[in-house]
Amino acid sequence: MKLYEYLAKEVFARRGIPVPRGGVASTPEEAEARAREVGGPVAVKSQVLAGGRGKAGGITFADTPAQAREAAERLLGTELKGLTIEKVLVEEKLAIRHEIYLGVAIDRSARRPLIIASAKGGINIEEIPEEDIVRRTVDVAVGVEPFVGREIVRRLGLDQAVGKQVADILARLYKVFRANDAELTEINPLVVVEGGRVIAADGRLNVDDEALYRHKELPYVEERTGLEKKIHDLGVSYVALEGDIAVIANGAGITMGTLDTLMYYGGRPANFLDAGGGTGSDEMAAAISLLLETGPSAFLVNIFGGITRCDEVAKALIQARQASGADVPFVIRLVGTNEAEGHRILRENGMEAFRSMAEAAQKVVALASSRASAAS
Amino acid sequence: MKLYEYLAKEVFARRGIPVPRGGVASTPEEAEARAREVGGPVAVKSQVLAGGRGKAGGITFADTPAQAREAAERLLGTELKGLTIEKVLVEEKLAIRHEIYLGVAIDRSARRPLIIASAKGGINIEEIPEEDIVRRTVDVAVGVEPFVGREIVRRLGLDQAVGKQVADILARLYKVFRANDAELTEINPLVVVEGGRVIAADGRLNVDDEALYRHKELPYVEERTGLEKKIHDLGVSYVALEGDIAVIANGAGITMGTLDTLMYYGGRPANFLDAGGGTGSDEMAAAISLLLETGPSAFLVNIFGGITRCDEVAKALIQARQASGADVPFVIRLVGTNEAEGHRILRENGMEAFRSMAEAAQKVVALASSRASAAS
Amino acid sequence: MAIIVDESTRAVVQGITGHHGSFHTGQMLAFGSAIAAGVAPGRAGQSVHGVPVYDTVEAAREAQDINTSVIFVPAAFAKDAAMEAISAGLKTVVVITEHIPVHDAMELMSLAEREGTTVVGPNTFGICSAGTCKLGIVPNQIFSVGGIGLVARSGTLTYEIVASLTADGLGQSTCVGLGGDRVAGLDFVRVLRRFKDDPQTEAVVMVGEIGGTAEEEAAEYIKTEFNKPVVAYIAGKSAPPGKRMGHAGAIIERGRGTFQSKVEALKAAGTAVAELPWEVPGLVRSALAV
Amino acid sequence: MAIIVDESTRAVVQGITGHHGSFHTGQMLAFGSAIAAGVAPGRAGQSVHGVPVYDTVEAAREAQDINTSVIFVPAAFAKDAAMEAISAGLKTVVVITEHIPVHDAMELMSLAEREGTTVVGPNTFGICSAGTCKLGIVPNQIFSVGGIGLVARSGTLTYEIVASLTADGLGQSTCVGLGGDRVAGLDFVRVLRRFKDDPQTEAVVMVGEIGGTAEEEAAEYIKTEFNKPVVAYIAGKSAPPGKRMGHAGAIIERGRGTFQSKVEALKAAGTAVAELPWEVPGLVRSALAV
Repeated sequence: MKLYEYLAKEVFARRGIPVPRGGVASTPEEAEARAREVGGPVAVKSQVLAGGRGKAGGITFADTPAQAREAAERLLGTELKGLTIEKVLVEEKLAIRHEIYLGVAIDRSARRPLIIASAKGGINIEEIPEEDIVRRTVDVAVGVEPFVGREIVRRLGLDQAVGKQVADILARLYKVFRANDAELTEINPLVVVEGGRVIAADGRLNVDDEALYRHKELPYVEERTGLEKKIHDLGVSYVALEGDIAVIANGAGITMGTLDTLMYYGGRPANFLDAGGGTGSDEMAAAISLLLETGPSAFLVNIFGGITRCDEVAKALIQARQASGADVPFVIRLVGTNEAEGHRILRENGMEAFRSMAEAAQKVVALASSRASAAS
Repeated sequence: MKLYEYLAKEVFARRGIPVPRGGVASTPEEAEARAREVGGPVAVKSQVLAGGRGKAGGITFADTPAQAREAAERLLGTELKGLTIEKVLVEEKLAIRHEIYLGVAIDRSARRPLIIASAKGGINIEEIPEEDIVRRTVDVAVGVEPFVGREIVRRLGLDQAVGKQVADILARLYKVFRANDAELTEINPLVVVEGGRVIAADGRLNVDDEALYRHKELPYVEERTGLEKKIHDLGVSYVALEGDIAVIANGAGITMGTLDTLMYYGGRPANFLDAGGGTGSDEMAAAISLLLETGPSAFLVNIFGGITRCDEVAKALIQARQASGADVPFVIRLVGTNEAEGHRILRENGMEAFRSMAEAAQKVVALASSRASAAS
Repeated sequence: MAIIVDESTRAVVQGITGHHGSFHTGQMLAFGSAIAAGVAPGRAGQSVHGVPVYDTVEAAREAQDINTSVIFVPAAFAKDAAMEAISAGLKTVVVITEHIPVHDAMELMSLAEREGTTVVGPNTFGICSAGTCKLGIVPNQIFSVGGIGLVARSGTLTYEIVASLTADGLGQSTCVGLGGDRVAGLDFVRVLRRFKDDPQTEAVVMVGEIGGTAEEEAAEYIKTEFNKPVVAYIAGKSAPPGKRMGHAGAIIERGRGTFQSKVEALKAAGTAVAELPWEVPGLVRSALAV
Repeated sequence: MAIIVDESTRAVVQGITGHHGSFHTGQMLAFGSAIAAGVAPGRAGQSVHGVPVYDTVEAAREAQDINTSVIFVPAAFAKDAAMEAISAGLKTVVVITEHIPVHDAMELMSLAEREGTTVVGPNTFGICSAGTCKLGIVPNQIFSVGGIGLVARSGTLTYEIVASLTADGLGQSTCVGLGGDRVAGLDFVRVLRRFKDDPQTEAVVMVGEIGGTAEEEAAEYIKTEFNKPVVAYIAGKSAPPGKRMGHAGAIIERGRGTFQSKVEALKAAGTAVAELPWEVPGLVRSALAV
């Protein structure tokens, strides 16, 4: 779960990381009030879960509260990078002298948190030259002791006064990361303002979905569309894609493999839907119904029955199809335990059943393209 | 620093450890009020930093608020185990079914925290047979995960319902230990009351003196007498003993060795005073003055000059003695860097100077006993 | 021989009384795995498929000869269960549980590293040495004994490939499920190191997927140190960046871990890469024939 | 030979610009110790007695060949400094600082154990291998080279005994200060193990004191495994129970660690126990003569 900038900054501030003065606004009037509270020039920043907001026109500056209201009027309700702007963050405009990047992510290979820092902040971390990036993994059993901060600011080449603040902020940012079960937390840019103070000008905090159950204190930010949410609630993984052939398989790897096979034969998958190893027939039926609502031109089901028995899978598919009442062709590839019985049941109920992934994929591609040409 | 039971229980309660309902009282009237708030029979417990309060008559029971006031009247202001009772804790009287011991201490050999538990609580842990005690060290990098509690309650042979509560309390007690820089924390007894609830009926929390600087949130409990406090404030270690010969040496080991030597030759040390390796001459002079106020019959100073130069030590001793103006004989053993010069200075100023610990000890014992016989 | 689990493995099942734990204990026993004990707090004295149940791993260890654990407890309690197994001195811990918070996984791996424990998973189908010991949820009937080692990030796709190998007469030594999460106890390189020293293993099949850089690291290892033929299949060619494909691990993030970079690295290391899953047995035969 | 520090030791002094750090750097250099670098955050580029100063241990390590640290930083920062040295890969860390909170010491030892680092102290006079390397605050002039190893919990008492050995013509191999705190990196047994393997050391003098059970554990080790003569002196015979005698460690608590139990255990292990400190050289001569 990604938190909006203003929420991330609230978490930062609670951990003692300096953030700009300001507040969030849902209406132009609120934006004006926030600007008045701040006093002086402000930044009005669109709150959407996307990077590069500045370049896309989502951040503007205002010298007066009235200008802030106008800026909010222009932004609120419009779309930025495909996302609707529902809130703006109104903050003091900072007199920036230097921009730093500071982040904590997960290093898969080391199986540890990874501190990433650069004295060249402000741009996307991917665009910073490798030699300007300092990386250091952290042993979770030890954490970020002060010496880690001293060493990192030394490598960044920061002067003593700025370095002390950055080292302190780093230790706090690591605590934000750990205490909130974060996958990633970033301050980019962490700015040094005129006078030498260091302030988090932006903030990112992505929380591990698997750990949300123990973070009831965090506001829930919904990133899924209506359909994604409905399918996710069934306990299955779903990603919408651009094509026209709906796909269901049981297991993330086999589902990816099915999509790859489909594309190899010229098909265009409408989605990734991993019904998992342990998904029950009711959930599978519900997932199929939901996918049918998206209007696919054909359906490809690819099941490897291991513990699950193929005859039971076959019955569940027939039920699901009957319940939906839709006229979409189903192509089913079914192998594993009780395979022959499963195939018999499917064929008796007029559904195409294959043992080979290749054949099933070719068949569904052919069906989808004939329906497409029939429709045109 | 040892916390009074009522303070330890406040810390426990903040960490979610169940404690009896009640509160502390400094006057009989307050005790009556506390008993009224509790409702029903109460225990009135003297708040002194000593064990075995029950046996010594420091804990009484009262059925009514009036009886609680009377009990407090009897206890407050009197002495228990040599300590004045300034407060009593008035708590609900528990219907005890079973008493458990639970503690966290430091295992020196393992260099780790040590959990100690017994299903035979209520008495001093030293009196519990070894086979009834469960011990387990904790890796500070991991802490007490739930499985540790499950294993310990299994070894204690507790039933499922009680065991779950005890395991939970153990995890919390460990957090009390770690978060408060404790040397020792104990719940004895941890009681199972009628109905099966588990409650901390007593509480001990001894905080590491060296870590007090980071626990400003804890109330300061002064355990030292006036003189101990004055000498401690000079930065030296001081323990009052029963004898008549005041002793100063530089280093804990050499000071103990000096006391041992003194006793070997029949002397009785009045104190342990380790002036340390780095104590300045001003502090040493101040410490000598304070010791002289205790009226010793003689003074033994034992200095091994390593980094410190013997001539400087000699000068400091002369100054200190002159400033005090007391008539107590000084015997000084001085060896190390610039030894000859140090001895010359001392002798010129009429102070006995030795190179051998044995001779110095014998001399001071002789002087002390002659003064004692002269006085009698 | 085989790796990690074999005829000397004597396992405890943590969470044995739960739905999955109980069912798969039956399956593991049917495979022939030595399941010597189960753990379920508060259930001491019960038995599941004839396997005695204890309250804690230490209790199980006092009563039974065990050296390995397989964990089926729910995600919120899995870290604790795994730490219990590690602290009790078990040398291998197989964590089947999925949806474990990634910080729990990091804490767990930190302890395992310190104690020298091998962790398989989490979110894995488990591990199976054909003919001797299966710990996990992979189907029993797909295996046959032979010289092909498998190491995979995802489950069903691997069953598919194992079944195709068996159908083609290519038996297996050990099949290791790394698990689909971002933080896991094993990775391709760690498993390849073991296959290198295993006389039974003649060739290795790697089943990778997009996300992370474990396949690229494996390619580097294969190039410089590995001494047996490797065939790979990488899933996720068609996956769009930034979208999580089921597994927490299967996501192309910040330009890292693309299908293209993995395939190129492996090919550069001399590894045959199958374009479609069913091409694997043929490529293995070709590699062995060289 | 000698143990822990010797002619191969190249040290960094953490807290080199402080009062004690600076003074004792001079003393250690005068002894002949190889002090290659100093660390004081924010002081990079300065030098102390000709020793170059760096901001961090890693910076010192990049610039100089160092393998050991000696720490003089104030108590509140000592854990951090020691962890820095351990994390930078130094193999021995000597913590002179006193008044370190005991929980800091436990955290430090947990890390040191994991990384395989030897910690001397905290609250120690340091360690000195006669003729080659002294790290700490023990006076330079009391040592002479020879075959007597010393291991002690307290400082000045040990200087006294070292000086008496030197005066008696009994030179020393290494003199190790365990430190006066309850939680320390070394104990008698750990040091005896090293003396056992050190060809230079012919006999060992143990300077113990009341409190804890380290002397009793040493007696057990001497009885069963140690192969050289041992002479002990135990301070604190006259100490009352429950009172802390200067050292955080020197306290008789809960009936454990009494003078009597230590002396009896050592005597039962065949160790000569001196009743008074100056008896040590004579007992050493007798022990060597057997």
